[in-house]
Amino acid sequence: MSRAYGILAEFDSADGVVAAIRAARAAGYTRLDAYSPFPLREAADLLEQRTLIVPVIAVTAGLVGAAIQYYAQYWMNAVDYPINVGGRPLHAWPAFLPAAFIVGILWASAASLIGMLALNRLPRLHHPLFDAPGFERASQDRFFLCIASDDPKFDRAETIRFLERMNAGRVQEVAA
Amino acid sequence: MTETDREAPAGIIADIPLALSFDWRWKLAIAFAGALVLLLVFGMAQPVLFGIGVWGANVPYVWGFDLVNYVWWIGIANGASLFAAILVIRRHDLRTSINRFAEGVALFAVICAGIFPIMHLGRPWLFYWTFPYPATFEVWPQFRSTLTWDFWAISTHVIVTTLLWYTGLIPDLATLRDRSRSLRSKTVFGLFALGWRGSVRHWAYHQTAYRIVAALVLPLILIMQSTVAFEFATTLVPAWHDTRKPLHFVVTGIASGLATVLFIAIMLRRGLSLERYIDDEDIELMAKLLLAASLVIAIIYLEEAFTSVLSGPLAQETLLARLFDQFAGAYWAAILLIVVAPQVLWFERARSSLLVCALASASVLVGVWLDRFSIVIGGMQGDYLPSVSGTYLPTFPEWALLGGTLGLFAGFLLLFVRFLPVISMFETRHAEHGDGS
Amino acid sequence: MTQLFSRRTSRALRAALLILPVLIGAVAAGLYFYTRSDQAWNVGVAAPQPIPFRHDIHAGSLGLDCRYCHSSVETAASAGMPSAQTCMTCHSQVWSGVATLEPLRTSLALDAPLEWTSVHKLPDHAFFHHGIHVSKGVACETCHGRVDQMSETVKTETLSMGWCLECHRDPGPELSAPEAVFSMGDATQQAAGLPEDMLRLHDVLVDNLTDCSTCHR
Amino acid sequence: MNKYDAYRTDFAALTGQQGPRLWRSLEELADTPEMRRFIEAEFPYINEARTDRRTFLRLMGASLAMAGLTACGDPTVAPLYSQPRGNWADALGQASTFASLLDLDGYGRGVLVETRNGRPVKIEGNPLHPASLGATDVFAQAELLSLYDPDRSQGAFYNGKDVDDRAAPRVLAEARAAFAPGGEGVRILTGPVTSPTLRALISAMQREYPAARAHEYSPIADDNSRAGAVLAFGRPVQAVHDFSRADVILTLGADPFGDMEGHVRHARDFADRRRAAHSGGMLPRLYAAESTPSLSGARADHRAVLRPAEIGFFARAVASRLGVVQDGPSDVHPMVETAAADLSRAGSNALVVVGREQPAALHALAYAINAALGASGTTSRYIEPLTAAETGHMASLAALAEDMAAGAVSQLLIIGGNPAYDAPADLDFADLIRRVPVSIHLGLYRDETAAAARWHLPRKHALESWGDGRAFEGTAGIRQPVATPLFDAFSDEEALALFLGADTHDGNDIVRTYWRDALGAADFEQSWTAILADGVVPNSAAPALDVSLQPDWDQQLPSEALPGLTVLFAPDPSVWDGRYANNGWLQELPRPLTKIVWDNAALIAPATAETLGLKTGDIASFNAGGRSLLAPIRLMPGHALETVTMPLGYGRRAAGRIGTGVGFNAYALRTSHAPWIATGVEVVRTGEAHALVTTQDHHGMEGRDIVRIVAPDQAVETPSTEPQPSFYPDYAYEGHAWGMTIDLDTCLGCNACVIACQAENNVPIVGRDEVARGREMHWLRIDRYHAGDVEDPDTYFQPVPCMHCEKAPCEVVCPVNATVHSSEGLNEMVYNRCIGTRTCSNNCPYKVRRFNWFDYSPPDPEPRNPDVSVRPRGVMEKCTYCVQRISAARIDAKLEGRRIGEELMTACQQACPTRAITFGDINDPASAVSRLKASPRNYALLGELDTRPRTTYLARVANPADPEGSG
Repeated sequence: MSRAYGILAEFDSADGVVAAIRAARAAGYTRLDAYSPFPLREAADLLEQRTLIVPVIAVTAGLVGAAIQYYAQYWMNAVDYPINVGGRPLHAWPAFLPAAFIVGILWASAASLIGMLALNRLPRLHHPLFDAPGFERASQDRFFLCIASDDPKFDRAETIRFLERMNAGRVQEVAA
Repeated sequence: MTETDREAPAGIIADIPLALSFDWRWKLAIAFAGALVLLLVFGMAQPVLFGIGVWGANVPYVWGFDLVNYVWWIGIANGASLFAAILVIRRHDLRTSINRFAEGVALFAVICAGIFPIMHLGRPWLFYWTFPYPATFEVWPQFRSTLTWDFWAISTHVIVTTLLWYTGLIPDLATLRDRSRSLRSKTVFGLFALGWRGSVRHWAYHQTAYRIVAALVLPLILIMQSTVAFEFATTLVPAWHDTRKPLHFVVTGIASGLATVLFIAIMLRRGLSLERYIDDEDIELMAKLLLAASLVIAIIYLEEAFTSVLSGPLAQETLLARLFDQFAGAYWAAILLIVVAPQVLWFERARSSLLVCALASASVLVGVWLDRFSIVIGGMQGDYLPSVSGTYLPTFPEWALLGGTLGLFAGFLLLFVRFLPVISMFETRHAEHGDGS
Repeated sequence: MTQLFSRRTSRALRAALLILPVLIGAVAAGLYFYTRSDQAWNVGVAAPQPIPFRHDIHAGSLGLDCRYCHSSVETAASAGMPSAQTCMTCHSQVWSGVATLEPLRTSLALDAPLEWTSVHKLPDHAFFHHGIHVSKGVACETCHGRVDQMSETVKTETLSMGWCLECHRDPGPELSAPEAVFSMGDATQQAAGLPEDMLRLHDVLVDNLTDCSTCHR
Repeated sequence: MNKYDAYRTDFAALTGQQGPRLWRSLEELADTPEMRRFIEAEFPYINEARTDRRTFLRLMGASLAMAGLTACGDPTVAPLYSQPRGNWADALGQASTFASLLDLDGYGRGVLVETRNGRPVKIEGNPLHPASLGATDVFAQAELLSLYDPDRSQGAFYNGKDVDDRAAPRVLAEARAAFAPGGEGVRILTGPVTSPTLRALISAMQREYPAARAHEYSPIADDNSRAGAVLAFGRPVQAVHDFSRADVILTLGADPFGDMEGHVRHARDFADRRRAAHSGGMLPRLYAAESTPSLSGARADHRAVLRPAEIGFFARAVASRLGVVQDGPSDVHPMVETAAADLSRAGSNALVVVGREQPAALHALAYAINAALGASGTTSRYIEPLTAAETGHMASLAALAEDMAAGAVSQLLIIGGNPAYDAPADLDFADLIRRVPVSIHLGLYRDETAAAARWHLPRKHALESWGDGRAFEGTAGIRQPVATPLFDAFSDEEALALFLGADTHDGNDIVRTYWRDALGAADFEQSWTAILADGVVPNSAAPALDVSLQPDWDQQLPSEALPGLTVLFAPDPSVWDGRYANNGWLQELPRPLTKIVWDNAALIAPATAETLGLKTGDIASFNAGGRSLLAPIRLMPGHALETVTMPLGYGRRAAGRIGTGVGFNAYALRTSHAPWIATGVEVVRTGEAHALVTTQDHHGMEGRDIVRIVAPDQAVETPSTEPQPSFYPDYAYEGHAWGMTIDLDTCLGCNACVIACQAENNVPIVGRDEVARGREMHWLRIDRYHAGDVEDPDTYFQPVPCMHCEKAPCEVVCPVNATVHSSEGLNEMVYNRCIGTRTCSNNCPYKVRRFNWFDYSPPDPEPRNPDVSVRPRGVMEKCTYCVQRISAARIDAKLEGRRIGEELMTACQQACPTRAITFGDINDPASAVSRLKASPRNYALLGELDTRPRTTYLARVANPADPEGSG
């Protein structure tokens, strides 16, 4: 048969899948991922999922955006076509700040949300897991743990047996 | 599907958009909203075809409903987003039930608001001149103008609110994708779900980004609402030339946003029988907040009166004009509806009655509109030279714009109710799973 | 559960999302350059005229002075169009019979103005004064090009506001010495001295040249 | 420089011979030695090497040639026209200015008309003309609009039916053919005739047809002063007042600055004397005793509000104090003492002026006072009557009416005028006209008289026809056409010539012939061209007559006071006697004292209104002598009690699309025996109301420092022109820095500046309803404030143009840079950039910005200044300091290698009769405006806002006599 994507085990409780993850880590599995209908903080901790990168993106983008906006205003009103407007200074920095700040926020928000999609490798409409029967309930009321086939410790039969021991519901192999 | 998952949390919510058809009440409502949208088209065609002279505006009353409605709508939008954002950041339970449609309300309101800055122009078809693009005539916008600030504020608000709202929807879209039976809706939802799988990694990034943007929305809203206030406060018009205007606008804005959210919450709860998700606790809490807001506004009104009295003859005259001159009605009615009426919410029984809460929020909404009227129109009556005088009388095309935007707002809301989950399902699961974090 | 979308669809969507901004950028760039292009401003496009008048013969081969026909160019806003009589000073002798000059003779006979089509039309809200430009050393050629080589009169510049501003922001390089203002080609080239000299020579006050009211009233 | 010029010049000279003459142009063409000197005086730069004189010659020739041209569109837009003949002006598209003459009730006011390609675009005063001295009144400005009025009569008609245009000459010839021997039953009715040519024609008629009669009528004509002269001096003479020498002036129901003939000149002389006094000297003091508030009364230092009948007593009281009469009533009014004392002190520099409403006996009394003070000869002199009607116009019309009623009139030619509308009601003139077998009306409009007459013939507008006329002091001026007639029409002279079968009926010939005879044939052409160029006939002023008081001059004043109210009739400040009823500029011009537009109202004292239970806007019914009239009330502070003032000229039934049906017709109450003052009028309130549209609702200054008043030689406290500390940088304005001062001490509130601005800047008319919505478009408005008690308040006028603030609040709020500052400190409004947010107007504390709520742009053939953009719908507009004139002046100055001098004037400044507006370069310490800004009276309006306005005001000077009467 063709190469497998991994072994997928279904649990009907969050605790179940969390326990399974803990066990799998203990058993030395490294390439595993869990799927749940709502965020599982523990699972994230167990899998050492870091998200610091997102605020970094936000801050950088925000600063860049604000800088660009501010300079654009300065360049247009004070450099490219300097016009005496009501005797106000050409480089009226207090008046240039609000828009700069607002646009900074625009960049920051856009960047962090788009960045989030990128980090999640989304959009990805096609995925092997979608072939797995019952996986549609990952978005509703079931919890899944998947051990990928490229895991060094991966052994088809062994892994299946391991997962069945986690008193999971259905355990199945997912084709790549 | 088996019995179990129909009882599954959020099942009911998901079934609303997946239902094959809606009952006559929804159809009637959307028809009515559609009719109002036609009115909006009429109201927008009038000034474009004949000139904004079709309004009651003149010199010195250069602005009429155009600005009154704008300030009202933008206040609602900002109030609603601010409310939603705070809930997210505080990780407050209320967010489970409120956020999704609160963000929706903000989005629809800002769209309604966005119509006016364009429509109020003498030459609306040239509105894009406020955007700095390299034109062959090589003239740029004037960035010292508060109107330019507002241009950026509104655009930013629309984009950020949309993004935030959509991001929140992605996991629920996945749910709909997976629950839907018809291939067509599966495909549509699937496309917009972007292939969400709900993996640990997905959730982690999703939640972080969502919180960060929510946090960014806070200052954005404050600045934006202040910018709107600056459009008045930075002018020389005696009644407007006042550093406290931003405070007034923010506070009243929050109140109107709150009122709208509460009102819509009650509508949804009754209309879609969502008692289980929008429970009495939620309603009561919002009612309390509304009461608090109205008390703060009371203080603001008093404070404004005081400072005006202390600020010398011109300020006193303009205050007297607002209180007792031709537009005094709006001022007092505003106080009655915003400050006095909500006081009934002190009583437990009142707070527990959906009807009373709905009426209270409606009264605050109308009151805030009158407050805008009294500030914008009433403010322009006191000028420096006594020779400058006149009056302002709204015309039908102006009413058409108000009614029309209300229809547009209702229409958006109805479509949202029809095709999308009005309550965040993953948050609900989260809450019911007990892992409140 | 079954796959809703194929691998290809998935890739297509990603590609689309990547290409979209590029596409938008491309369109924007396209607009940017088109609005500055000659065809957007009818540069080099001749207009139908009642008489196939040829500048290349009159101004070029015959070497008539611009001011012979455009007599008010030094004093007035409009350069002025020649009266039929002015044409007749020569054409009563030369080419007196030819059919192409029929409109001219009719105009004179019926005392009716001869209607040419302007190819250098400015919008109504822009006010231009030939006299002051010419007297400050802006040569005919600077704006109208080598008219002496045109068999059909056409625009050689866009006459966009941006184009006007180029010179109004920094007139020096565009100015010629007075004697060369009405000449064409090399003569004008050579007469263009150092910018600062030209500014001094014509005592041009630059700072009010970019005032709005200089052109819009 | 360019060898083809010679050819053109010759051609220009050729074409020049026919058409009318360019103002101050023929000198160059003639190019004689003395003219050369003149030119060098006028245009010093002309000798500088870089300008060749030929350019001038070409210019001038051009304009000459052009004058014979039909209007042909705007030259600045495509398509380009090659004119068949040498019409260089077409190519130039530049202004050519002609001197001409406009008359008001027969009295000429010299004007300069600027034309573009044969289209008049602006009217200014003729500096060489004694009745103008370069200034204009509102009517002269507005004639421009009347010229282009689409409602003008465009062809002859018979019994109301159009007939072939060429019928007109035939009609007149046929009428003549039917003349009875000796011209029995032939009658001609004209307005007041000062025109020498017209009078020559009339006397020619009387020679040829002894039995024919010529009548003159104007509803406004001043008959009483002439009758008074007969009483005082035994002969009908006309008084000419010289305010340039008057130190103390007493007006008795008169408005010498408002509606008296020569008002523009009076105002100028008065203002000049006040100005002179500001730099030391006696400040002239003005006493006004009047029933209706007037412009002169508003300017007076002392004002007595008196019922019409009381004015006579007041005058006698003053006269007795001066020893002119023995029996004077006592304690009429406290002002009697001070006025009398002041007058006697001023002696020969005193002047008493009486209004046309006052009875002949009062005029006689005034003549006697002036004589007693030794003022005759200094402040007032007497000349032969300039108009023909010795017996007075009203009597002349009455006589005609009698003949018509008796059926003694067979042919009646009505030249100009509109008697069917404006004749006194008791004559029922329209009906009389219908009874005349052959009645021919020559008129500008198909008006009420045209409808009554059998024949109507279109009349040429003054700007289209040759003619002449005399100024109020007798100086003759020539009227030359500045536009080819828009329709096939006749001038008065032409029609009369045709009617009488004179050998020529070409206006040009008629006028030339008259003046050739008058001036003598010797080098006539030479002097004639000079006269046309100047617009005036040199030293043709009427000689002063030596008159002496008759022994029995002192007649009892009529003092019968019937029960009920007294109604005063007065010419309207906007439509005069009704002739301007169809002029949109004038209809929309706020009436100086009431600020009413598009309407007239019966003015009444608040106290009287209260007793009658009336308030502003109530419609009351006025009944007298079996006639009754419905009119809306307007409370008028400072109006005499139990008295009503009714402005004439409204309630037109056939004025045109603008004027028909506007206001009420006061002529309905007027009778030929009491044309000015109707006593015993019963007033009944109807309960109906009528909304009067005004441009100003609040009349007090609410205690703010808006119009400032100082004592003579006193400075304004806190001048508020001192810049306050500011965060903003100070922009240096090298080169020019334009600024303006408006002298509230000499401003009379006459509106000339407002309408001049409207004409210069293509300011549209928006109509009654839009004004009611507060959307009037005037770039320059005149605020009018009342101060003091409502019985007799002080009245102040304050013209408010754009202040061109250096720290302009309007600019900083514009999101698209549509209103910005120029390098010369102008607050520029860029219409084509404006998107119409209206925030600028919001942020303008002076509210001088105007918005195009609809498409107000005037349709052709409105007079249009090609140098000023016509503003589209949805954009803001405002005063630009006439930036188009600044640009033109700058370009001319550069082309001629000189600096811009004082020749640069804004339209308002140029029109102002009192020179109250001064504009110029505040960077040039020598400029008039800089000197005035240094005055201690200089202050900035709302200066406390630190907007640093470039337009500042000079405080008004209050100059009351102190109680001791020591002057």
